[in-house]
Amino acid sequence: MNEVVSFFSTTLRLATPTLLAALGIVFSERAGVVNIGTEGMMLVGALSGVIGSYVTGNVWLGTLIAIVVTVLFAAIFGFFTVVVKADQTVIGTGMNLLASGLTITVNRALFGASTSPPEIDKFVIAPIPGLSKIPVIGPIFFNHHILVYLAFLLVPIAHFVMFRTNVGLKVRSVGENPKACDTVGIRVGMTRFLSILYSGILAGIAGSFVSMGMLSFFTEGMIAGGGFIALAAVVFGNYTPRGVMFSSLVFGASNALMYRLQALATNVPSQFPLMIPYVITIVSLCIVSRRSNKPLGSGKPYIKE
Amino acid sequence: DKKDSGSASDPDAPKKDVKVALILEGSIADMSWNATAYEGLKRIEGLGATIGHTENTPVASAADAIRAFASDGYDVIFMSSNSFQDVAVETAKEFPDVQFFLINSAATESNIRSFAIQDAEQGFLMGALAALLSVNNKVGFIGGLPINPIINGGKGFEQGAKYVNPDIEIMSQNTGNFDDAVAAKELAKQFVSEGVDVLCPMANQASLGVMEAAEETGVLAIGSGRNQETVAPNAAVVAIIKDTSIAYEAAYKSYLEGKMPEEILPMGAAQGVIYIGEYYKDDISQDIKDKLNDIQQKLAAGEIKIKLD
Amino acid sequence: MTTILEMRNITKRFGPVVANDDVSFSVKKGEVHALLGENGAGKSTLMNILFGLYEQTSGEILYKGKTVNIRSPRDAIHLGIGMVHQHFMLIPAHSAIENVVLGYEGNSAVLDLKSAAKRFTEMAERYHMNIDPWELVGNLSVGQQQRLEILKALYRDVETLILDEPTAVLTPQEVDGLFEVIRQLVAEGKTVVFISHKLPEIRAICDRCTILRRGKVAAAGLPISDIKDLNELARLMVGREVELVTEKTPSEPGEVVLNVENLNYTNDKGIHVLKDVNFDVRAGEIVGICGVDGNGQSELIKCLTGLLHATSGKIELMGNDITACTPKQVLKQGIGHIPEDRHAMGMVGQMNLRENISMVDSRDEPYSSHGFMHWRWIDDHSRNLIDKFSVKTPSIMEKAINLSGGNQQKLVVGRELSRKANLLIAVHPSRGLDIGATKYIQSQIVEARDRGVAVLMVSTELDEILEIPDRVLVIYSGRILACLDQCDCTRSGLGLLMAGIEDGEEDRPA
Amino acid sequence: MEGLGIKQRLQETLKSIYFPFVAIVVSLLIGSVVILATSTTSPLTAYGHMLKGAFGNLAAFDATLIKAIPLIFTALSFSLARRSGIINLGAEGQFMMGALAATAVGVATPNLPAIIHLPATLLAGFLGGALVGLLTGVLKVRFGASELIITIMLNYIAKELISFFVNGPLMDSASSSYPQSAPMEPSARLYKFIPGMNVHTGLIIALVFIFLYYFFLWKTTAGFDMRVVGFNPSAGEYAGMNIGRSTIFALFLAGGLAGLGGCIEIIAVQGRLMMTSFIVPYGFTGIAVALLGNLNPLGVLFSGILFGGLSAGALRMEVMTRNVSSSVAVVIQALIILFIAGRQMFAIKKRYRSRSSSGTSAGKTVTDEAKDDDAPLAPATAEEGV
Ligand SMILES: Nc1ncnc2c1ncn2[C@@H]1O[C@H](COP(=O)(O)OP(=O)(O)OP(=O)(O)O)[C@@H](O)[C@H]1O
Ligand SMILES: Nc1ncnc2c1ncn2[C@@H]1O[C@H](COP(=O)(O)OP(=O)(O)OP(=O)(O)O)[C@@H](O)[C@H]1O
Ligand SMILES: [Mg+2]
Ligand SMILES: [Mg+2]
Repeated sequence: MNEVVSFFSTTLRLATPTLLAALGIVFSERAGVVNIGTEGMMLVGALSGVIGSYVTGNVWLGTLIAIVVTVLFAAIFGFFTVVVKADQTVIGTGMNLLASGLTITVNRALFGASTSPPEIDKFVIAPIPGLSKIPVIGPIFFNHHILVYLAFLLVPIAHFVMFRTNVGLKVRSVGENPKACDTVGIRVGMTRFLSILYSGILAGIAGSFVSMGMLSFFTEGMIAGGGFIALAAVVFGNYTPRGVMFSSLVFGASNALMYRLQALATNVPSQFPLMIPYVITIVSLCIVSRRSNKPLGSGKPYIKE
Repeated sequence: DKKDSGSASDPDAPKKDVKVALILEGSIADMSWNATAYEGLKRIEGLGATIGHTENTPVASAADAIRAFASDGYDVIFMSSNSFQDVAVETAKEFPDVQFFLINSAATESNIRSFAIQDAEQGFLMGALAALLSVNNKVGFIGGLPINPIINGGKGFEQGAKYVNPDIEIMSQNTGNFDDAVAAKELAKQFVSEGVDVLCPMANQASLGVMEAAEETGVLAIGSGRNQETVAPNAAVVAIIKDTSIAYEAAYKSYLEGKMPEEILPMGAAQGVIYIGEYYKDDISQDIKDKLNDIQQKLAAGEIKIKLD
Repeated sequence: MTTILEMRNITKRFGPVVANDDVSFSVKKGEVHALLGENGAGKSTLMNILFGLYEQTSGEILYKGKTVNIRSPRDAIHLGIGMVHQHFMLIPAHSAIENVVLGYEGNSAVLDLKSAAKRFTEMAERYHMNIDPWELVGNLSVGQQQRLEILKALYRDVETLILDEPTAVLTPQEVDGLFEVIRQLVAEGKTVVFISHKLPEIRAICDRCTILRRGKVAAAGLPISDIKDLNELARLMVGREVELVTEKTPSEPGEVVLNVENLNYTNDKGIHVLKDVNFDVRAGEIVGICGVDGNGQSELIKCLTGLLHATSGKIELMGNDITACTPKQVLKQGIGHIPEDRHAMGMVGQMNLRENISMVDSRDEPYSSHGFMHWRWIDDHSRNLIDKFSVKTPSIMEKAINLSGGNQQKLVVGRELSRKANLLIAVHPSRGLDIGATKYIQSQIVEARDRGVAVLMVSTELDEILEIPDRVLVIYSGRILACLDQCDCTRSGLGLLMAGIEDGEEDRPA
Repeated sequence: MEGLGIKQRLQETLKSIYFPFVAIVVSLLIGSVVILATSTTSPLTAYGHMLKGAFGNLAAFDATLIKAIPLIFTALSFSLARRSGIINLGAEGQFMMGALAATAVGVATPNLPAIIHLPATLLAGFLGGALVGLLTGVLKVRFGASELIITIMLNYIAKELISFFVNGPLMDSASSSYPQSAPMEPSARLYKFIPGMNVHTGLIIALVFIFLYYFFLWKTTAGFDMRVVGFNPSAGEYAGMNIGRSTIFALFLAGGLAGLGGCIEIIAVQGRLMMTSFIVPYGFTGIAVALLGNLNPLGVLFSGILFGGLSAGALRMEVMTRNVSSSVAVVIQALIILFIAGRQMFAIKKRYRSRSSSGTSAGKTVTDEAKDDDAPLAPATAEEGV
């Protein structure tokens, strides 16, 4: 029984950073921006969160600082891709490199190279009074960090914004056909820039959840591919918030399963359990693949005559 | 010009200004292998040498690194990973009067000396202590990237645990990398849910994840390097330290004295490279501590042999 | 009447190309002003500059007497200028209504598409241009998309409306509807700039016209009444006399080339688009299919060319069954195909002209042999083709997308006409072409017929239908309503049939 | 290009030199702030070393070339796929699998004549990558699964496979149980070929494949069809091309190119397959190289060399200046990538506006021989998609 419980609650926990980041990317992707740089943004968020929490002694202020810093970082990405109209993928790759270099440099400058990580205020499990007491359901759904609840609450909101509001329509259209948007008076560049900043906000939160929720410290390169997984989650989720939630959960579950198997089958070479999440993703992708919502203008800068 | 290479050696250093370089495959912030290697370099600096290093150096760049250092007049070059062996042997030929030290390698050419860190002994001590501490007779070892030190550490761990308690249950897995502390932590939690009550990480910086898991799940943890305990104030028992810095210093001294043995220098408990750190918890029975010290002596004295394949 | 809009000495360069050369253009408030010129004369460019899509290289714009700096359509819109673009500015992935309200200033933060749809539908009905507001634009026919574009512009009430070839794909009824609209607008004191290549339309609706010739002004503010006939207009646009009559001997049909039997097609949404279609096309005759856009023409052609597969029935080409063939196999049988939508299908915008010309036959001699392209031959071939069909371009290395749309059309038509084929399928062959080009293309088609090619021509242009084909099939909601010999065709008769009203004079196909 | 006159061509060339130059200067200026903030070394000395390490002398250029070779292959892999309308993020994994396959062949059969062994090994390397590409292609075409994800996932799987093989089946029995393969047989290796330089014959292979890439895409019908499909699939279909086959074939070749790169890296540079053979993200760097080179053959060659120089130079800077740490070197590399990619920002007078050259007019690489065709990805108005 509590096997099941721990499996599902682990799933939710592991799905959260992917979901947070992906909920940001889904908007920038819809706006026609391919953000390979998410990995770097999360890394920046992870470090700045820890620094913030260390300085202010408050994990929430830390997260706030993480958001601000990551948004600034995202603004660089926006500047190069939207204003300068440079190639998004190259810039994204560059941003990842920049992030790994900067985080290492700053982290060592502040806390030294090989010393113990600083004591920081971290997110604590926040059981929802009452609900968390319900057997099975409670521990699975209502016994998590606040950011876990937040991430999942954000899904319907994001869905509403994307498909019911004027802003959402603009974002979706700018990615499909920027020229058409231009002809109806939409500021294509502005729209894209803002959605990049927005994805920065969420990447920042996602990063600080990794460094202050799932862990309580920063180590070099700790995102370890999480950004790319989030990117995959968006494509896998077919560019909708709901879909993104689904795919994040698939990733979460297959990772939970992987750890489970690693623990159970300690005699099997570790590499095989480690492959499971990726295999599962490919397989389920082949099963569920349908008409893609990939924006037509995706990845292309909009250049006027 | 060499002025910019900011010579840190004080003017009245004992010998002529020796220049010592260290080429690291990983990051000096990994709280273990590379970190202690870097400490070693610092110790050597303390002996009056001018030092230089490169981190995160991929095999593909090792040759360039060697050439760069050698052509900049470095006298001694340490290579911190067995991945570098082939490249080093190749490139060393180009610089006959530079002395090379390879860690965990079998090469002993004219200007190459190798020393083998006894990672297995560290694992053995961790395993033994874990077995001594375990209440439900189930201990867990979590490695990172399955490279040589980690694999041997794992082998040592099993034999160490069995040594004190032949019918102990052992769980041992590698997370596949040193960066992903989350993966290490989640795996550790799974171990605990399987009944493991003593966790032993050997995954560089990712080890922190394991320590934290122990703290959260209220089991014990044995560190594999300094600074890992801070995230687990209640869980951390002690760290079995593999202080390669001592190895480096020893190697350098032997170079200064100009008497370097042909054969591969083993670096383990005997050389004081692998030792038991100071206990973080005071509720560890003296009896256990004695047993462990005894094991360490046996390892040092070579009375315990660890099988590596 | 006061001058509302004045463009002074506008020059626009695209690299080497001078699209507008010191053009001055002025429009009076409340008039319908025609902007005329050959393909590539610079009409769209000029209007795109006025609308802020392009930035002029030099020259200034006055609106209501004030110099204005229009740097983006946003600015133009704020000035009260609206534009219907020649190439649709629509988002296929969105519903019609989403496309309409997109960027509309009056939108509330949370969209109320329902009431928007209501307003839209009322408007559409008023102008006889019905479209289901909830349908995905991707599923709309080209004609419907054109209507949507117009309605989109009207949804925002504008002071000055630019219409860049709005009628190219509309049926006579729809054109009348549009003229209704234009008259209403003018009555409300609004101003309209109208681009078209069709003199009757211009006569019907415009007051004055400005004529561009190779980017320069050939005539400014000329009253329409001064233009006596097509030849005169053509002379003004081209600068010399042009031959405008396609002389055409009666056809002598040979053996059956294409034979279609009980063809049925039901699309993935379960709609029965083609119903028991029967007809044949013989060597040396031109069969025209006329009908309101969206009555199954597109699907029929797709079935014939292997891009779609019929649900039932049989298609025979030169006696062998091609019902289940892939496009490649069909092409092998010798089909030339001028597709409905040149941008989506006919060409690759980002590739240069010679590559676009080799596209269809790349795998065959003399374009290539043993898997290697013969660029030297292709270059010569391309230059000839470009001269022959007078495609206006700086070089065969120019990207297709940089051609004027009309020239893009010439490119595609030219390519398909110069391929050796037994059957030529021509969908809206003269769409967006100026008079001269239209006549030339038509004569080329007739020539192909005389060479013994069987031609199947789809068109919404009554004039074209009345002039070119030897036989005319009228298609309505997926059914062939009638098969008439050209001599039996009358404007009114066809008009009624296209509207689905079957009366007297038609004889059912056997 | 017929379209442009001599004057404009001159402009193009000047631009193509001017822009990257300013870009590098600016990024170095910003980088120097980081250097000053984190070390006692003067930026000038640091950069001096960097430049020397990259192109300073024959030895430096030697190192640069060696580093450029694998990047050229992964870049060609990405470019070929991109030209066919596919985004291949899988060069990473294809590179590894190529290396793995090559190792299997390279160690398996001792005392085989090089004439047989070497080609066999190279072929294995190509196929190792190509099969991964093929798998991707089939999944994409058969199930409509996005190649983006499949390739990313296969990268991770490849990493684990390497780990498994060097710890298991391919582990060198001789080397006291290190997780690494046995050294490549001498008959399966590539060697130095220029006296006094360490660069190996892989360079020649790379140049050959750059030419083949050009020749295939622009001179053969198969390549031409691929480009048509890449730009506009429905046009390709209309023209009777088989989209599915083109896609699969493109991914097969792309995978093969990356695989060959991996193979060469092992048999020429690293000598044996190791756990740590692939800490460098050859695949992802290749993407940047490809796009910086506008997916053009010469573009790829030169941006490959630029990137090779970056890492060689960064290493030397780290070595020669004790306290400019590797992470700072990384930051500087990143800045250079960003500013070179965004070099059109330095346009003095506003770009002359024509679609054929819009955006890319300034965006052409140092090397771009102004070939009048942008990749599908290269700036183009959305019209292209509609
Ligand atoms: N973006 C562009 N880049 C290069 N040349 C262009 C571009 N846009 C238009 N041109 C050229 O400018 C000239 C005028 O084009 P324009 O579209 O204004 O002609 P037009 O009068 O609209 O022709 P049509 O009747 O076919 O619409 C043409 O020669 C065209 O090739
Ligand atoms: N997105 C685009 N990219 C490149 N060129 C374009 C684009 N949109 C339009 N053009 C070209 O710009 C010019 C003006 O645009 P427009 O869409 O009005 O074409 P047009 O020449 O009027 O087409 P048509 O022949 O149908 O009348 C044309 O040459 C057109 O081909
Ligand atoms: Mg036009
Ligand atoms: Mg036109």
